[in-house]
Amino acid sequence: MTAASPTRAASSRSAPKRWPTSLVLGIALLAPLLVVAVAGPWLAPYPYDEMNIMSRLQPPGPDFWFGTDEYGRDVFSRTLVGTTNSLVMGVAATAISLLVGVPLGLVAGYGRGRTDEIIMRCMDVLMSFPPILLGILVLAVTPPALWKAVVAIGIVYVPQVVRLTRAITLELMQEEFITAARLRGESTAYILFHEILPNIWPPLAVESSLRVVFAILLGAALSFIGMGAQPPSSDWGLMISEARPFVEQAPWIALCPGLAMGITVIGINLLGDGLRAVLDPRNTGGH
Amino acid sequence: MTALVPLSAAASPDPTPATAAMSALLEVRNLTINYASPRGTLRAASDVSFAIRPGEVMGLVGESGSGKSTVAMAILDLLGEAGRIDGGEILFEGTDLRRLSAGQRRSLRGDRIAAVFQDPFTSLNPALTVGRQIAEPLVQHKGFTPRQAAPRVEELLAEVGIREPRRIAQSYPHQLSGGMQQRVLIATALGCDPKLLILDEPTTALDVTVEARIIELLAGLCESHHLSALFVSHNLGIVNRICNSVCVLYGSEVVETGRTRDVLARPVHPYTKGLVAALPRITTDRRHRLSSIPGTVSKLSGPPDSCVFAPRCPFAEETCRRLPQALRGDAAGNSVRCWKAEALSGTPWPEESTASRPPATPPARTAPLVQVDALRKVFGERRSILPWLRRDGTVAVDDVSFTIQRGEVLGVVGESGSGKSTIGRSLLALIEPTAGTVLFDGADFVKQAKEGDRDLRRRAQLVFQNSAASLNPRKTVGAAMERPLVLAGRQGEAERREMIAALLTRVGLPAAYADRYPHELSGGERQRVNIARALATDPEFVVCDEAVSALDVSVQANILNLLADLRDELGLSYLFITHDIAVVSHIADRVLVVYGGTICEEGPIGRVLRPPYHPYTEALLSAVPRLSGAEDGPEPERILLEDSTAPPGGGGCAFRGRCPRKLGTICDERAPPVQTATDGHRIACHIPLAELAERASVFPELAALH
Amino acid sequence: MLLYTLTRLAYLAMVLVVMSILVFLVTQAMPGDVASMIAGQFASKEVIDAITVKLGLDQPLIVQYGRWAAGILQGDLGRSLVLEQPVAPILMEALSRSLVLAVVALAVVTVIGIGAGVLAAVRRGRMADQMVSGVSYLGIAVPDFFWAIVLVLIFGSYLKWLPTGGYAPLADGFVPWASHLVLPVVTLVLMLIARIARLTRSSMIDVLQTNYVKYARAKGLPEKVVIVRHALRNALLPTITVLAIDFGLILGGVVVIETVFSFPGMGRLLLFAIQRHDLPLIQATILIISTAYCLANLAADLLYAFVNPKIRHGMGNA
Amino acid sequence: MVKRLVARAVLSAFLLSGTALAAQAAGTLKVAVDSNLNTLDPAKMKGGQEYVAAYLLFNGLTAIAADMTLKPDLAERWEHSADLKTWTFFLKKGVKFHSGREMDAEDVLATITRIQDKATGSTARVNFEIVESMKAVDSHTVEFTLKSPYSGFAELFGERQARIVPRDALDTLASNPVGTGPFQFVSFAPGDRMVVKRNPTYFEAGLPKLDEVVIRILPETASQVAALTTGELDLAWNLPPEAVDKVKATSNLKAEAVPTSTWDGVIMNGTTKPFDDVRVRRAVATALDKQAITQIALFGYGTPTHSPIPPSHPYFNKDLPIAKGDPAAAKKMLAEAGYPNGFEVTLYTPAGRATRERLGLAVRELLKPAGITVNVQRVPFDVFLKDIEGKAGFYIDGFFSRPTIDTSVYPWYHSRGSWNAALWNYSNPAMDKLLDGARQASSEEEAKKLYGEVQALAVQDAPGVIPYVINHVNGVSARVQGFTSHPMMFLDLRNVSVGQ
Repeated sequence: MTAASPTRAASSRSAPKRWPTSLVLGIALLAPLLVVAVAGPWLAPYPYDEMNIMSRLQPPGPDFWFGTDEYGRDVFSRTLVGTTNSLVMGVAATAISLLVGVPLGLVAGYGRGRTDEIIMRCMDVLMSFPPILLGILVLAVTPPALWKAVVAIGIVYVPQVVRLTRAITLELMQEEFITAARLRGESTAYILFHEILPNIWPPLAVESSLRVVFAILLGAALSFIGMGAQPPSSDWGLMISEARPFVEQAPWIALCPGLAMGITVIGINLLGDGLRAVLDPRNTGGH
Repeated sequence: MTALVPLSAAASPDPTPATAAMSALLEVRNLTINYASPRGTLRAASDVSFAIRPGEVMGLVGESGSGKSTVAMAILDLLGEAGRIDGGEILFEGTDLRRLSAGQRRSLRGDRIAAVFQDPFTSLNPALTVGRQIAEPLVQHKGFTPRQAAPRVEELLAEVGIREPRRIAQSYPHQLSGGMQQRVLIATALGCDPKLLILDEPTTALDVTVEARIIELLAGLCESHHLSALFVSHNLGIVNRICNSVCVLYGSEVVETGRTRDVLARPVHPYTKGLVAALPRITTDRRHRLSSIPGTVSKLSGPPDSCVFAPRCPFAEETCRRLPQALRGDAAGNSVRCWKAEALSGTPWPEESTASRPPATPPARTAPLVQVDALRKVFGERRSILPWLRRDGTVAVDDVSFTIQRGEVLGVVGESGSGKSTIGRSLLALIEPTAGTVLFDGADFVKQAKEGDRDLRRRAQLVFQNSAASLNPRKTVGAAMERPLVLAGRQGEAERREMIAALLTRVGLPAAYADRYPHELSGGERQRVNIARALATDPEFVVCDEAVSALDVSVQANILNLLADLRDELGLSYLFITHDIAVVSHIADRVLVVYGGTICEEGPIGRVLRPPYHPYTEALLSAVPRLSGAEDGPEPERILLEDSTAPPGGGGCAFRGRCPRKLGTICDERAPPVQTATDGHRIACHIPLAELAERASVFPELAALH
Repeated sequence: MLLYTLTRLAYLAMVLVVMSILVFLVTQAMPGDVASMIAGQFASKEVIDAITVKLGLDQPLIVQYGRWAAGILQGDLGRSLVLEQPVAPILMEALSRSLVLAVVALAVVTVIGIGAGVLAAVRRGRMADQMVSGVSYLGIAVPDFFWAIVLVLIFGSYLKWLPTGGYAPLADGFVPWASHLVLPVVTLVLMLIARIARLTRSSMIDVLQTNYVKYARAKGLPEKVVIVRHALRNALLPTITVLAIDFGLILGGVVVIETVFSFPGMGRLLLFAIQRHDLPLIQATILIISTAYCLANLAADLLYAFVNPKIRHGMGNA
Repeated sequence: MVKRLVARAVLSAFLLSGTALAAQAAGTLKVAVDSNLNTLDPAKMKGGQEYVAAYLLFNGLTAIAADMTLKPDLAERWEHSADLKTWTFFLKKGVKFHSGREMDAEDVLATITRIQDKATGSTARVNFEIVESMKAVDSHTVEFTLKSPYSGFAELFGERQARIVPRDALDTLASNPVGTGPFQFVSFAPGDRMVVKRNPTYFEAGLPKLDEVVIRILPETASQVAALTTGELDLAWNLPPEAVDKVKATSNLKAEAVPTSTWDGVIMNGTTKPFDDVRVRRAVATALDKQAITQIALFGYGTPTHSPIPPSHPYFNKDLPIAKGDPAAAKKMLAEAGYPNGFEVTLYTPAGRATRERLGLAVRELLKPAGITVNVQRVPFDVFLKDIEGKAGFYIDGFFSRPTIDTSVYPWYHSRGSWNAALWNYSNPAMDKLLDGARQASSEEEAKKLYGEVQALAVQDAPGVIPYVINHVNGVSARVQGFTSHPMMFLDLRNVSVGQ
């Protein structure tokens, strides 16, 4: 401790914190998406599955802002309605990973020894499958459906969450305030949920935002190969997949969901970067 | 002391200082450095001036945040992106470094100006052999090829006292001990025959016996190579040991500079006075209250508009708070930044009141509060189905027994790896001992704690070293203190709030701090909160694990006083774990000296400080840097140990590997016998007591005291 | 280092055993069954039963697993029910093609990604940094199959510069071979590079703030030497890990990209096997993919250990 | 090193144009098929792309020509007894397998025996159930005795699976097929390509003209079309309808189209509710606009029809109307059947068959106005085979062209028809009588009349809706000479050559 090190200087509570640009941008991108996700079916100019065979493969125009697909369905409306799908898929899958992974990680990190060994070896087995393979495997066992894809993706990312939670828990276990709690004779549950958990949330929140992105992309990939959302639903991955044969005549069918996905992913990434900057000032970049 | 003239005012137009500058190797003039931070510009150095003549070693002294490292980095042109030099000159051999191009400055670095940093482990690249790292400046500045550099590297390593230079050159940093690593850094710095060394806290990360060796080495090298050095340190004892002159920084300003002997023996500036007074000394009466400097360093934003020290200065007047101070020099070359310097000359730093302090009474001989018997802890033992993963583990604590009486302070002194923290934590059942028992008030602590005996938990508490890490960053001070109360069965919320307020007041903090978060407090304040939290359960016994080690001297004195007060008022017993013999001699009744997990010596502090010494104790005591000089008499011969190596394990004496007085194979083969001198003073050594008693006292001055 | 390797290999073996059981059970649980798949549409029950007996599918699971595992230990991955050929050569061929894809893609990613990451870290907060992060955002923002489609559209359909699908063996000549690889590789690079660049950037920034980099500067070393010799060397550790894992991923088949580009690698083989319900092929493919993935992970750890002298020289244990 | 290689690869790939890429040995035809060949053993083949291989490597005793007439192939000629129960085939002499051995009667017997063996699992097995016994009269004469009279027996040997294979190489057929065909096997890399080369000892003199054929597996239509345009491919077999326009619009490409009897159907299982009521089935049939469906599912590359007998066939009943889609009438019929408010039903479609998936969605859309709510569910093909076909109530299925009218109709509509029970469980004695009668019809006229009635009854009873037959389209480069599309979707390359 020598020179004034202002970067690490304790930030005062009274001093207003400037929101990082990435956070502001991320929220700006995601807020409309959330609105769309909730109100998509009402905002859409057409029902997402209404076919209009007379105007199939129409280019974008006043009637159909992003054109129509091979059934004459309005691409824009389908993309809007698909927002819910994608976001729910991302968030729900992440929620599953967290619900399963965080307690396991806590227990492994806190219990150490045998418990830790068993949990982590199980995770090793899960992690020995590449994510998409695991997803495919889970979906191959049962007829594909969207909710199954969500569960599959959730399971795929459990090991990562467990590892992260465990790593932070192990790190926190070295912290003296945990020692202080043990010294007071606090119960294991209290230490886990009142001392450790609040300190796990910030990095976990950052991680979760990344997980949501991965989940959305993996979900789209599964739908793309026909193992996720099923037609005629308007999942973005499925839409892009269905657009493939027509992509030369009617690139807009793929473009619109592609753009929507880009905005979503960039938005969540920015949000994650922003959260990282706010919650975890030590970290400098993302991976 | 003659009349002081303003130094900075006379600086540039007058040719005399300019010629003085010509003779100086390095002259820093009116250097002002600011840091850009999200919340505005922070001052790191303002109007800093000093000069180092060839062959001179200057100490740059100050507490955290004083700006001393910033100045050192500015000389090296390594301020980083946030730091900006806003004014002044850095003259090296008469050339202003700021006027040179970045490339020219770089070519000076590592060649004419070399550096050694604080933490040798982090300063060495983990991925490269040390030989390669030592060779780099040679290749860069002297045109060596790596092959040509090799013999020179070995030469350098030999010069810094490394025995097997060839082998060490091929090692990676993590394979070396801390002392060796620091020697490697010093060898790197010496490579190009520099004129000036920038030593940035070069020994702070090291154990005291290692530190002593490194200081010895540096002093020798400066002498033999006729090197100049800027020695940045917070440790006045070391500065006193190695520096010809000293420059004291406070709040980004030079408050006093001059010859070391003058400044440390007869400080003029109030801050220097306070700093010297706050230093715990082995020779002071352990019941004596330490002087301390109240308050904390104020925030340094904007240009100075008053004396920076005024808010904490007991001599401050209205003028001090209105006018910034100028540095004024005297004929002897000493200068000070205080307009009252002459008036205060001879006035000591005010003593803390000792009125409330009862005289030291020997603890009552009742049943001991804590009784430790044959404690043993082995770490890292592994069982595995893979045979090559099975591991015996390392013995951290081996067969340690001692007792603590009610109201007694037992100090545990040792260097890193001595097992002292393990002892403390085993006592509180935070670590489960491999063998042995811990009785607390007659009850088996480990067993009871395992069974969830909260009352026992309540009665024994811990104060940590790292004041920041021991508080949950997501909880307010009040919330952190509330839990022990809840667990202790205090149901009423209002009652709890009241108790928290009382506790905070008790440790000298405003009750409003209950609503603050840990990161909003200074280190000293957080340590007070830690103490308050420990007190919340109304304990009888507190383990203080390096509780003051991370604090600046002035704050450390505060906390030590507080702990002493609490002991006296509440009748607490402490197990006081520290590496700092001065601190322990100040607060402890009895001391355990531990090495390699075993107790070498045990006894009342007054006995342990005097012969007979265990050879390790003797070396440890002699290594302690002190503000000796005129006041304390001539400095005795130092006993220098080999760089620390891992204790050899197996039977025999744990210290045998470094013992300067090793007898022979007996030390390797048999555990040393415990010999009792007097008064519960016990020494575990094969050397007979009588022979041990023949050694001269490390602190001859103590003889006069008793 | 040797002990470390042995330990990791032992763990790998354990993981693989558990995994093989899991794979076997999961594939058994798949709906539809092999016999009726082979018998095809409108097959009668006797036909299906006959095939079931012929394939030994009527025996208890444990026996089937035992037979399968024993075969694998002897290097026999079984016979594809649909293709009626031994699985091993089919797998090896697909694996070799995936290997080509992985090597080429990662070579590109390594060079460009690390370069961009270092550039961004060194010029942190400036133009170059912004550009790198902008481009990397683009890379990760849209799914790989979208890029694939866009690339097919541009280079295949409009510009007609490159073949948009399939694979040409090197025997057909270098140009056809290489030209078939360009689009899948570019897509993979787009997908992977963002992560590598961002990871390199962040670990580079961390390393640039370390004391040893500061000390290297204090030695008067030129910035280039500081960055390459002192910073990059250490900053690459996490990047190496990710690269190795990515390598395993590609080796195990990038289903989506292989689909879009009709690239006959491991991913499409697996999809084919699943669609045809060819159990031996599914099982062997998954086993090989996972083993490749695990080995890549292992390689990542070993490489990490090797580059990191702290582990290489003793301190590391599992 | 690797880096430099890659750099060179990327560079040259960008510099080279498509024509340079196409530089290949003359006489090599590069064909794309859309899906992997599962097996090279003709008895076990099930998919169109496999039949492509079958016709390159093997021959049958008879062959169905592009004009749908039956021609001799390995059999020089054949004759049958008056009661249509004894059939004798006289084999060509001197026909050699690729292995060099001459093909003889024993090979024919081995081939048919193998198909008849249940363990082989050949889909052609049902065809040969009619065979009572067979024997080799001499080395080049085979005689079959049938259980019942069957006029179309010779056509069965033009069937896809009934390729004559060497009796001494039965076990290695899947991986190393040996036949008598115009081309002989070189290599097969599953998922990637199959290579065959000219059979120098082919029995038709001067044929084939090509030196080599490479069949590449390129599932992506876009890739196929792009590769056709750049000259990397010469022929894309069985283009999906959505790609046809693009090929037509490209100057150096031709879209060779031919109507087939391959049909898709909306199956209504008569043993499940509500389709056990003929009025419901009729209502569904009435509600569906076949022209619209053809547009949606096939982009117009097909012909609306009413039964498995294709409109191009002389037996096609032109008097039957083709449904134009009348939701109001359908609603009325539903009301009569007791569904005044319609009903909700799940329609299963096999995954991965785009045309059938589109058909399913079209049905869903077109039944909406009639008050029928359809939930479309896509199932993987293996699940479809196991759990849907013949079991589910409402699903989309489809069938390839059959060589004869009898094999095209009888198995589906006769109550004892082999595929009836596994499809729609349709049973009507009147229909059985018509079909049995047609089998023994003594004249073309009689057959035509009887089949006309079959069609009328099929439409009336509506066990399923057959909306269209598909056009088979091949995308062909202008350089390819002598190629015509075959209505059976065979790929006949004997007369094909590649120009420059």
